[in-house]
Formats: sequence, structure tokens, C-alpha cells
Amino acid sequence: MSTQSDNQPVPAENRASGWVIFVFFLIGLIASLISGWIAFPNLLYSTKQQPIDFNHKVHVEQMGGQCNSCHFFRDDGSFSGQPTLDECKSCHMYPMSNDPDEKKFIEEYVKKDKEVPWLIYAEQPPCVFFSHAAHVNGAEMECGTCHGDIGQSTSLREYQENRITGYSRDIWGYGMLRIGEARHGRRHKMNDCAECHLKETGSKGDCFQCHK
Amino acid sequence: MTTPAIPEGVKRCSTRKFAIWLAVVGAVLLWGVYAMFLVWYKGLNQTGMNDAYGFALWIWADLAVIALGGGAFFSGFLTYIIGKKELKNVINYAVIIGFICYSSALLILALDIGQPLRGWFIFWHANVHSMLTEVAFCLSCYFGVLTIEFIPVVLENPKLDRIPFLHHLSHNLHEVMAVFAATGVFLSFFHQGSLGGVAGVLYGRPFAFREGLLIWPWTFFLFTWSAAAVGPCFTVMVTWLTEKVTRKKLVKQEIFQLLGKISGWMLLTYMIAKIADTLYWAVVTAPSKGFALMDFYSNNPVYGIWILIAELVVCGLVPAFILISRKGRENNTMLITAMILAVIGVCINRWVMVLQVMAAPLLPFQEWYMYMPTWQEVATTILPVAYGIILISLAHRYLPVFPQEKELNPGN
Amino acid sequence: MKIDRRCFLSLVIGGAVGTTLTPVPWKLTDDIAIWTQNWPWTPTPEKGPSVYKKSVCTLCNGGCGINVRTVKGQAKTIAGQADYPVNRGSLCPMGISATQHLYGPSRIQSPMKRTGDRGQGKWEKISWAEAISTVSEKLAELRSRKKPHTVACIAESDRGTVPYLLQRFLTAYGSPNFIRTPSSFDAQEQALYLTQGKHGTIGYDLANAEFILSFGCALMDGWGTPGQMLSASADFKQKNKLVQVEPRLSDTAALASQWVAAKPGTEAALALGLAHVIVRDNLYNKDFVDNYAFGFEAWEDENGTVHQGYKSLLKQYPPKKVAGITGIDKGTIESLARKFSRAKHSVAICGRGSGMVPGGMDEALAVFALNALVGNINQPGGVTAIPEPDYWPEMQRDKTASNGMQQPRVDGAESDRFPNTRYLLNRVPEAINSAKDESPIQALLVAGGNPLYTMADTETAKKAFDKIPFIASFSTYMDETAQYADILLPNHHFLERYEDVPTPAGTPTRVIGLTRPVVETRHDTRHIGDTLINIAGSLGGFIENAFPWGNYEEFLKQTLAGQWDSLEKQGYWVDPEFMPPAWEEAFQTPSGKYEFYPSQRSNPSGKDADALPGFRQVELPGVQEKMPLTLMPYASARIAGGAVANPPFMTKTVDADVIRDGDVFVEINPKTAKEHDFSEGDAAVLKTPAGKARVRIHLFEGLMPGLVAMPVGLGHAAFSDYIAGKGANVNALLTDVTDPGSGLNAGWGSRASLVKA
Amino acid sequence: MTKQARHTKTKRYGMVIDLDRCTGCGACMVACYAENNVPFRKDESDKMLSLNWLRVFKVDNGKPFPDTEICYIPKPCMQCDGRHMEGHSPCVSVCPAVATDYDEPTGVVSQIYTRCFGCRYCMAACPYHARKFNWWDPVWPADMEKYLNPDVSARMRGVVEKCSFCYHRYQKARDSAYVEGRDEIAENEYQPACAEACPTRAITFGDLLNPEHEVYELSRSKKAFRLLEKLKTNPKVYYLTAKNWVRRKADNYLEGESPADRKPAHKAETASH
Repeated sequence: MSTQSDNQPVPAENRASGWVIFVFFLIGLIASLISGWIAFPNLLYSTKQQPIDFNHKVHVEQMGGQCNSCHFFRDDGSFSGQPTLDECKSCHMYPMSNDPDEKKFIEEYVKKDKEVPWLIYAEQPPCVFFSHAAHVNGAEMECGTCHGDIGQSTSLREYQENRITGYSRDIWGYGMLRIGEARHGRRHKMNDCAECHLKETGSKGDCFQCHK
Repeated sequence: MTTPAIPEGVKRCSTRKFAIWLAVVGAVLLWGVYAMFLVWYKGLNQTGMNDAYGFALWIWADLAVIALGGGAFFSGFLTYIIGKKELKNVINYAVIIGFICYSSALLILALDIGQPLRGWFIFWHANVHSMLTEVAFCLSCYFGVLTIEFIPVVLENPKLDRIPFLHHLSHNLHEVMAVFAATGVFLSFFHQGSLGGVAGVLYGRPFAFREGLLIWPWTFFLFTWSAAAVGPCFTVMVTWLTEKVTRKKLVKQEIFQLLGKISGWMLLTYMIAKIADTLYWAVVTAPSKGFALMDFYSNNPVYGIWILIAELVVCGLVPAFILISRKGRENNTMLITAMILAVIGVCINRWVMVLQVMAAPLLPFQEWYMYMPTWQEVATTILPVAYGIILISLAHRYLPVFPQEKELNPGN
Repeated sequence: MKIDRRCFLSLVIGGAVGTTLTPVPWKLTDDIAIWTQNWPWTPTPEKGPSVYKKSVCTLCNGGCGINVRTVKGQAKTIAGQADYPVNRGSLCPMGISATQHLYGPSRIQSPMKRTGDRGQGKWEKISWAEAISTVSEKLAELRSRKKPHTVACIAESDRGTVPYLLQRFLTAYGSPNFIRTPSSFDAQEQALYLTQGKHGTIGYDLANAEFILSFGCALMDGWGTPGQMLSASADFKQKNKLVQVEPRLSDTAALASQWVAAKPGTEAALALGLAHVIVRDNLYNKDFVDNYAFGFEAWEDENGTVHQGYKSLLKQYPPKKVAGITGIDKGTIESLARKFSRAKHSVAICGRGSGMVPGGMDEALAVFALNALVGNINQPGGVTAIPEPDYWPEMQRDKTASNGMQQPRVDGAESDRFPNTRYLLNRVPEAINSAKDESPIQALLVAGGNPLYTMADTETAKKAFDKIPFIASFSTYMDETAQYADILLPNHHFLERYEDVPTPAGTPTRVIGLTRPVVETRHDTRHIGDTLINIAGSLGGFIENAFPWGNYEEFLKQTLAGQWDSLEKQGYWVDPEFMPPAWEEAFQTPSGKYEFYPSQRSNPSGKDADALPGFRQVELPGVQEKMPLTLMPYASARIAGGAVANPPFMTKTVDADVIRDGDVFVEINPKTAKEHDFSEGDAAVLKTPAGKARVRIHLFEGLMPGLVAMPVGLGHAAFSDYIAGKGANVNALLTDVTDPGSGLNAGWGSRASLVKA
Repeated sequence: MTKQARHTKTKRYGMVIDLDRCTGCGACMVACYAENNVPFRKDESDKMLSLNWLRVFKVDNGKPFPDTEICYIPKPCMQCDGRHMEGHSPCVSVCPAVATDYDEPTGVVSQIYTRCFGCRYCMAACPYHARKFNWWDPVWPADMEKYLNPDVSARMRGVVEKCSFCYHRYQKARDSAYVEGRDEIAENEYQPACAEACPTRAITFGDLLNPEHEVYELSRSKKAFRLLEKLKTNPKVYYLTAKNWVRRKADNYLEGESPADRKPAHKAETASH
């Protein structure tokens, strides 16, 4: 309950002046803007390194310039995604170069018969059915349209993972609130799919087209 | 004992007595809050709902409190738009009751979804065809309006009123209150209606389904009409209860009678429409879907024809006739009884439009589905009642809710 | 410069305004919602290429071909193998949900030994070496005491290489006590032997039959090979060729073109009544009966004694009398007999329920005689004997073993009393419980089946098992019997192992299917064949020599060398040379003919009436006054009634008027309910002479008044929480009723009472 | 840059269930649960708390012994075309967050578990109780997670799920067609798990608009009817029976009405766009 002193008006000379109050407002405003726009994104994502480095460029050159030499369609129309150890082993049973990462690959994975736990930049959540066949064969799209120039890269970039959702940052894109450029090819959020579908096919598509 | 936090010239109970009162009600509130967190943490398996009862006690409570909270918009409509200035004497209380009802409804809605953290999808990914979307938007907006309407009442607390900024804010808000009242009426028309639409559009549920006008089933209009009719009854009923608890007269009897008269005519016209709707449904709609009227009122332990009679006659026509007759209104017991009956009637209506819809079997080889709420559901449904009592207690104690109180209780 | 609380308020407001202008609230709201879409405790199945693998399901003796979809070495879904000659792509719910058993909680994950009391469920993990040596030491000890014949082995089948290895092991070791778990095929196979002189599996060519008269066979609920029967059902239905004799409107009766609700236990009388009409009206196949059958007319033996023939026996079964016994009206009997004899290929089949419900010899012989009367033996759409597989290498054995093999069998099978019966597990409990000193079984190897669940009067069986000092189980699952064992040597799950599956009962062709590993072994289990080879190796001597193979797989490939290519490629092998022999060569009975008068039948009284298949009402135990109702078990395709219990998916499909809140519902006719003052859903206690159980009442018009029908397959106490503790085990309420000449259990039901709980 | 996506003909996938063939064995249910990662609980006896996309009901004609007859009625999601055949199925129109949608190319009513926030309005709207709510977190004991089908996502607590006509099989069949350069998929390429598993071949599945598909004729047969036809939900699941009493179990008839007087089932072709 209230006390007697509360009921007395505070003398004016004991009160902070208007501009001091405004400065405090500004301090609050600027501090929150800085932490929200700069600190928060850094806190939200953890950075992970790929288990071994991989030179796409060299592989593309060696394998005849085609992505589908390693990322191919299976007979049933499903997309193979990352090559399995067996597929890698067909060339890399023994070192083909002096590359330290190749050595590491052979020592730690080939010899131990262990799959490489690649971190997949464009990995979609389990509720998504993404048909590579529809895009690559049906719409005759290039891999790079969505995946950027990863085929020309000589080294794997770091992988950023959203600490809350567990998804790759490539899905949301690198800008916060979808502001700014999408790095590394296109963003892969539903809106991005819908946007392109609307443009190319005249419809965002039905839910089941891409969900399972 | 008067402290400056309490409005001038009115008598309030001792702080100690008030604290004990709050503690008792607070205990009930805490019980509800515990159940609420249990539901949020463990999920809806804490309820007695099942796949036959996707909607149950909570949705009923939602529909009921929103109907009863209709007093706020309808009193506002009468006061600010029709110009029944004498109703200014209850409008504060009507707003507070409305605020309690609507905040409770929102709370229950937040409980009643399987994925509360995705609750905002209803706004962000809204399906404009869904009555529930309409409900969510109108309900939230109207709750905003109610909050704005509530603020000046709060600011009239003597202590707050001393702060010049707040004093001026309060004054200016009062000036534009008619605008908000009008907005509130508009929004209320739609959300009360869309709540009616929630059941009425279910064309796969012959018990609920009603033909309608354009995209709105008749229940859309019936719900709005009944909320307008019964909302003021609930306001009077709560005021009357407050008077009983505080043991003093807070609002003049003429006001009660005026509201009773308006409610009575509203109720009567509503009942005429409701009976016409029921007849059309029983004679045309239900048979077209293969059901005779009695299919919905037999072969089960609860839902007999009594419920229809209770809703339409005992809690519908009877209170309507009492309220439209001068004699009925002038007898306080009759007046209050009629209002309580009307309140029960609208609660029954909301109950059958939710629960009986779920209970009635559709395929001939299925039986009636029965449902028993768990204590968690009951506790969370009582939670708003406790919360309402606390808010009303605080409001009554610290805010000048009833302008006529000083006049009616001289010598304090 | 003064700083007061308004400054802080201002700071907070500034912060709040700023925060709304940052991504924080919006991104967090969205990410938290995405988090709910990706809760780490909701599993994400691993993606990968689908690989389909063919195998054969061994969850029951049906042996259906299956096609398993695997992804990254994990079994995902199971469907019927479209070209498999038995089930032709159809599969029962049990087979479809086998992955649940593979990965489920009822698996025994390693060898274990008991640490608590029997059945208490306290186990200690042990190594395979310890498990093998424990069993071998026990067996060696019994041999050293010259008691190898006190070892018994229980298996679910006596065909195929695994049962063969078990038999071979016992033979080398010195015990005659290989015991197959009981089923209605015991009586049918014996009837086959008595009438045709052949040991083998019975094949019914239902696909080519024009008229099928089923004496209570739950064709749609597990009889024979479930996949095969379900697959044929459309044909039964379309061609209106099925008549079902049964007191309950079962799924099979519902499918039939005619449901003949005979009183339970009177099937033999009905068969005889039909035969009466057929013979009386000269509707039988004269060629077959005159030239290839024996004992139809009266006959004279070598001593000059004249014996009554089948024809004159039938005189005692005129339709009027049969109508009285069976409760079926005379006209129906007459018309049924005519339909049966006039259809081009008629076949009568027997074996109540899914084949798990017992039945006596008279019934089997009476039904067989119907097929003989219309000459439908080794004909399209008829009955054929499928010879037992015979591809086993020779072996030598030592003296202890030879002596052991001379000893009588514990169960009394093949004794003077029951000379034609091969296995009598139902008589084992009595043999043990009535033994004066120590149990005649000192060590029991449970290598299949789940006797402590499936045997009638399970309590008595349990008491007998208590007296067996050593019980080893090879079960894949923690079933009721494994739970009661002393040591567990778990076999691989069938999706992890090789095994051959010979012609299942009922199938009219000679076929071998190959069960093979579709996933890698998940637990520290071992193929039962390998375990046996290990035990033999550790016993040494002639026993070791009898098992010269490195492992089971090697043995299997060697044994089935001729069929292996086909097995590997197609998953099955069909004998291209198998043709049912012509009547001239078909019968190996003493008369060389089909014997209507089974001259080999054990007949202590010497009376012709006891040798011929007459109708003798089985005296069910209990006093009629105290127990006025009759309990009959019924099979349901949604409840596995055999050794292996339901996986959770199947239990999920069971209706709420069969199981609810852990209680089983028994069906009674509303009339019976009225008499006993029951209404739907009432709780009751069902009492029989063997025991009692808490049940609830379900009213069903499709059940004959006076009966209580209870589903088989509930009331498990073992496996996992997903099946244990649901309802009651009907087997525990039944009693063994010894069939006089065969020793088989003829107790198809029990007297019972229902009292309100 | 990119070519227009290939356009295939509009389909209206539907199912015809021959009730005279169904023996109630339950294989369809089990196959459905295995295919669609439907979880299970220790006690499933309360069928209104039991997640099942397909349930087989046993009904009888109510006549006394021995004139009793029984029939099994399998009930998946009816994939309603809606009141005016335009896809406003009872459930689709009420979902406040577009978590359930009418798939235009196929006519399948979709359910997106990650969009659903669990208001259960669709369940209230569905007259067939085809929609099931995840009251609990799904749990697969022991190693049972290993059998989960990667083509179907596991559902989390608090969302509604239902039969999808195994839409993921359609997606896979389309993938296969894309890779082989085909625009259309064959009838047998897309069959839901229940139809494939039905050992008595009582379930037929295909495009109701395609005269070459078996369902086309079957759904137009005199024996064909649909559940609760009078509600005008326009299901795409048809049933066949020759028995009048079974038809009476499948819809509500007023006194004096008989199934025989009924107009034939709505024809799916009116739905073609």
C-alpha cells in the first residue's frame, strides 16, 4: 500500500531533466539495436567445420564436368544426394594425391569403413519432399541455380547451424529478416520455393507438392 | 480507514479483510495456473478430449464468456451510439467485465491448441475462409479496443490521476471513447457472429449446420443477437452479485430495469429468430441429411429433448417475457431471476453448439460419444473466474467504477 | 545531473523500442516455431536407397513369401512376395508387422541365465561360450548317468532343416523325445496315414475345388497359410463355393455362401450324416469306392472274422438323427449332401479355428471319408498327401545313444497305446506330474513353440515344468516359456537368419521357401542351427561327428544343393516333378487301398464300431449344472494365437469390443445374456474346470445361444508391455481330453459358467 | 532460365472398397501404420485416442441367430471433394492456418503437420472421424525407430494427422516418371499401402477420371455408394456391396426411405476442371 511520502509531489530540483531522460532512451535504443542486429545473429548460429575439406573444382574437372557423376538419380527416380563411402572408394581406395585431407579421408573413413558425416548446406527438414527430378529433369534447371557456384569451389566453407532450429543457415539465408543478399546460391525457405514457383509456373503449388 | 489509493468518498473494507479475500480466490487461481502449466508442458493429453471431442469444455467456456462479455460492446453501443446516457453508470463495469471475459477467452484459446508456440500461424498464415481465423482477428482486435476502453477507468485511480500526463491521457481518451465504442461494436458484431459461424458452417455436422445468408450461416447472426441480448443481463447479474458481496447499492434500480427492458426485447426477438431457425433446421436441414429431429435427442444418457426445451422455453421465452413486462422488471427478484435464466440459456446454447455437435453420431453404426473433462480442464476453466473475481475486487476497491456509489451510499 | 527512476524507465523503453526494430523478437518467434517442427525427440528416419529383399515369414507355420523393403540396412516395410507359390502376394497383418518384432522390446538380446526364481524375470547376461558349456555340461552329465532319454526337445514343426537338426541331435545324443507342439494337423496327418498309409503334409487344392465344405476351419483367420487363404477368399466368394460349418458367425462363415451353424463338437456326426445321404442315394464315386477303397463294404480278415464296413456304419446316421445331434434341419443336410456329391470337385476340410484348436480322430476320419466318397483324392481340387522331405545324410551313433533311443517316449506317442501318434505334448504334463520319483524329463530344450502359453490347462503344464530341473529356451522373444527357462540361447529373428520352409500344411504342391537374412544381426544372438553344432561339438564323440558342418549356412547349402540356385534367385523352389500319384499307386496301407475302415487304427476294444469313424460326443470336463455354458475359442486374423504374440500394430487394430482397458470380451448371444442377466460391457468371471478369468461381455447375435466365444491369443504374460496383461489366455481355461485311440487332445472347448464380477 | 514445369492431366484419385470381399483381417490397417509411421501406445483400446489413419469397423444386420450377417467397413480419409466439388472439403475450408489443403492435381486432401498448430477445428468438421490428433509425443520403444519409413515424416505431439492416400508414393512415382522422361504415371505405379496390402484384393485405387483405371467403372457400378452421401461432402472413397442392409449402415435414411430409391453416387467427372 502507499506511504505518506509518496503522496508528496517531488520537488522539481530533485528530478532529472528532460534531456537526461532522452539520453537514457537513446542509450537503450542504440544498445538494443546493436545487440539485436550484430550480437544476436552471431549468438544464434554456431559454426561447424566439415569433417574433411573437399575440392569440388578438382572433382568436377576429373569427373567430366558433370555434377551427376557423383550426385545422381537412382533408378527409382530418387536423388542420391551425397556420395556414399562406397562411391568415393571406387576412386579413393588409395591416395591419388598428396592432399592432407585426402590422406585424412583414407585413414579415418576408408580404412575404418565409416561414412563421412558431411554437413549438408541445403539439407531440408524432414517434413519436406524436394524432388530433384522435377527440377533437374522436369524443369531442366541447372544445379547452380539453387546451389550457387559450389561446383567451382576449391574448399568447403564453414557450416552454420541455427542453435534453436538445428537447420543450416543456408535455408534461411544469411541476412536477418530476409534483408540483404542471399549468399551461396538461393535461400531454401518455403517462401523462396513459392516465389520461384509462382514466377515460373503461375502458382505457388499445393502443399503436398513439397511436403510429406 | 481511507487511503488515497481508494477513490474519494466511498467506503472499502479493511486491508486485512481484503488480503484474506484475495488469498482465498488467489489459491483457486494458483490451482488453475498449475493446471495451465501442466497442459502447456505435457500437452493436451491432460484433458478429457479425444478424437471425437476435438472441441470440448474449453471451447464452450470460450463461447460462453464471449457471449456474456457481450455486455461491454452492447452497453457501449447503447451509451455512446444510441445515446442512453444513463447507462454511463454501468458502462465502466461493463467494460471491466468485458475485459475479463475477453482476456480469459484468449487465455483459454492459447491453452486449447496443441502447439501453442505456433499459435501465431493463425495470423501469419491465415486462411480467410476459416471462421476461426475471423474469430482470432476480431477477438484480438476487440481485446485491444477493450484494453483502450479499460485504460481510462484505471487512470481514474486517485493516485494515478494525480500524474498530469496520465490525467490528460485519461481525459482525452474519454473524449474519443465513442469512436472506440463504435469500433468495438463493429468488431464484436463480426467475432460474435464468426463464433456462431464456427459451428454453423460445419456442413458435415448436421446438428450444427445451418443454412445462411451469403457466406454466413444463421448462427452467425443468432450468436451476435444473443450476445447482445444476454451480455447486459450478465453485467447486471455481476453488478447485483457485487452489491450482495459489498452489501451496498452501487447502481440505481432504474438502470437495471432499463437494461432489463432492452435485454428483454432483444431476447424476445432473438428467441423468435432462434425458434424459426430451429424449426427450419428440424424440418428441412436435418431431414435433408437423413436425420429426424429426435435422432439428436435420444439413445444417449445426457442429451434429451429437455435440453432444447430448457434452452428455448425455460431459459429463453420465460425470461424474455418477464423482462419485457413492467411488472416483471419492477420486482427485483423476478428481474434478477430472469437475467440469470437468460445467462443460463445462452450458456446452454453455446454448450449444445459445441458439445452436442461432437456427441451426436453420424454413421448409423456409431454410438453417441461421451466426454468427461479432467480436473485440469475444470481448473483452467475456473481459473478465469478466479482471475475475474480478483480483477473485479481490485477494480472495485481502487477505481471509481460506479459513479452512483457515493450518491447511493451517503454518509461514508 | 540528476538520475532518477524515470531515467531507468526511459532506458527500458528505449531498449524495448529498439528491440522491436531488431530481428530478435521476430526471428526468435519464427525459430521457436521451427523448433517445434523439428523437436529432437521426434525421430527423423534416415534417408537412403530402397533395396527390396525376398524372404519367407516364419512367424507361424504358414510360410508366406515376403518382400522386405530395406533402407540403409534397416527393414522398413513388408509386403507379400507376388510370385511366391503359396501366398501369391497376399500377407496377413502379422507378417506385415514383423519389423515391430524385429526391433521391438520383446527380443532376447543375448544369452542369459536365470538368477531369480523361475518365471520371476531376473536374468544375468552371459557369454555364448558359457551358455553352450552350461547346456553341454548338463547334457553330458545326463549321458554319463545313462539317462540321455530324459532329455526332451519341443519344436513347432518337424519339417525343414532346423527341426531335422534337432531330431538328429537327439538321435546322436540318445533321446527319442522330439515333440512337436500340438495342432489340429496332428489328427489330420494321422488320418492321412490311417487312410492312405503315408506320412506327410496334407495338401488341399482349394483353388481348383468347386465346392468347399469347411468344418469350422478359420480360413480367413489363420488356418493353414493365412496369406494363401486370404488371397483365395475372393475366389471363394465369387464362385459361391464355400460352406462353413460352425456355431459362430466367424469371418469365414460371413464370407461363405452358406453358414451351417452346427452345435459345436458335432462335426463328425454331420459328416457321417452327409455320407449317409450320399451313400443312400448312390451319389458316391463308384469307381473309386469299388476299385481303390477298402472297408466300404463288410470285409473278412485273415482269421475269417467278418468286419463291419463303413457303409453299414452310416446306417446309424440318418438325417433325422443327425439333425437331432447337430441342430441342423434335415433338409439342409440332404441338400448339402447333394451339393457336395454333385459338384465336380468337392473337398471337405477340417481343423477348427486357425488349426490350434484340438480335435479327435473320429472327426478327421469322418471328414476324410467324405472326400473319399466323392473320389476326390489326388485329383484337381481335392486332397493330396505331400511327402515329407527326405534329404538327410546318414550318421553313426554310440551305444549310450542307441540305448537311449530304445527307451519309450515320455509323451507315450508311438507306444502300444497310441501307436500311430507321433507327438503328444498334451500328455507330457501328466507324465511328469504323475511320476513317482524324479521327473521323466530332466532336461528340456524348447526349440520352438511357446508351450506355456499355447498348451491347454497352462497352469498344470507350468506345474509339470516346475519339476523339470533344467529348461533351455532358444526363443527369439521373451515368451512365456522362455520366461520360465533356466537358460536362454536366443535364436536370430527370422529377418536375420537363413532357414528353409518346406511345404506348409494345406498347400497342394511341394515347395521349399528360403528364409534369409534381410538385415544384419542386431543383438548377440545365434542361429539355433549354429548353437546345436556348437553344443554337439562340445559334447564330442559321435555326437560331434554327426555335425560335421562348420555352420548352419554351410549345412543348409549342402542339404539343399539341388534347389539352392532356385532358392537364391526366386526365394523358393517348386518341385517340378511332383504329381499326385494315380489311385493305383497312391495308397501304402496294408490293403494297398484307401481305407474307409482304417485297419491300422489303434483299437483296444477290438470292436468295429471303435475302428470306424463314428460319432462319439466328446465329454467336456465339468458338471453341466454348475457350468451350463460352453466355452469355445475363436481365432481372429487380428490376434496372433500361436507361439508368437501380437506386435503392437496388430493389437492396435483390435476393436474395443474385444479388448478394453486390459479386459477381454467374451461373446455371448443376447438370448444367453438375457437368461444370465448380462448386458453389453458387463464385467464377469468366466469359470471352467481348468480355471477362471475376468472377462467382459459382448453381445453377438452371430453366436449360437448357450456358447461363450473367447478369442485366442490374448492374456499374454510375457513379450512386452504392449501385449502382456491384455485379457485372459483361453488356453488356460481349456482342459486336455484324451482321444481314446490316438491320445490327442480332443477337448475343443470346455463347460463354463459366467458370473457377474 | 527455366522451363515451365511439365503439366500432367488433372487426376481425381479415389478408392473403391468391395465390402463383399473384405474379410476384416486388418492387413490394410497394419500396412498403413507401417508405411506411414503411425505411432502406437501400450493401451489402444480407446479408439478415440488411438491414432489410426484407417480403421475397419465390424457391423451386423442386427438379426437374431442364425440369420445374422456381418460386414466389415474399412474407413480411411474420404478425401472429400467438398460441397460443390471445388475442393472445399469440410475440413479444408475450416483450417485457420491452411495446414490442410485440397491438392488440385490429384484431389487428395493434404495435411501439413508442421503448419498445423493443433486447434482441431478440422476434426470437429469431419463427419467421418478421419482426422486424428497427436495427444502424446510419439514413442517408438527399443529400436523401433529403425523401421520408420523415410518417405513420411514422423508427427510431433499436438498436431492433427490423417490418411494421405500415401501421397508420398505418388511423389515417388512422379520422380521416377521424371527421370524416365514420362509425363504420366501408370495405374500400378501409385497404389497406397492399404490397397497394395489387401490380401483379398478388396481395395482398388486409381484415377476416377481415367476410364482406363479400374476404379472408373467400379465407382460407377450399381453396387457403388459412399458414406454419408447426404452430407454432400462428395468423398472419393466408394464402397461396393450387393447387400441393402450394409448400405443402410453407411448413411442415414428417414422412415420409408430405402437405399434402392437413391440416385446413383455423384459422378467424379463433374469435378473435372
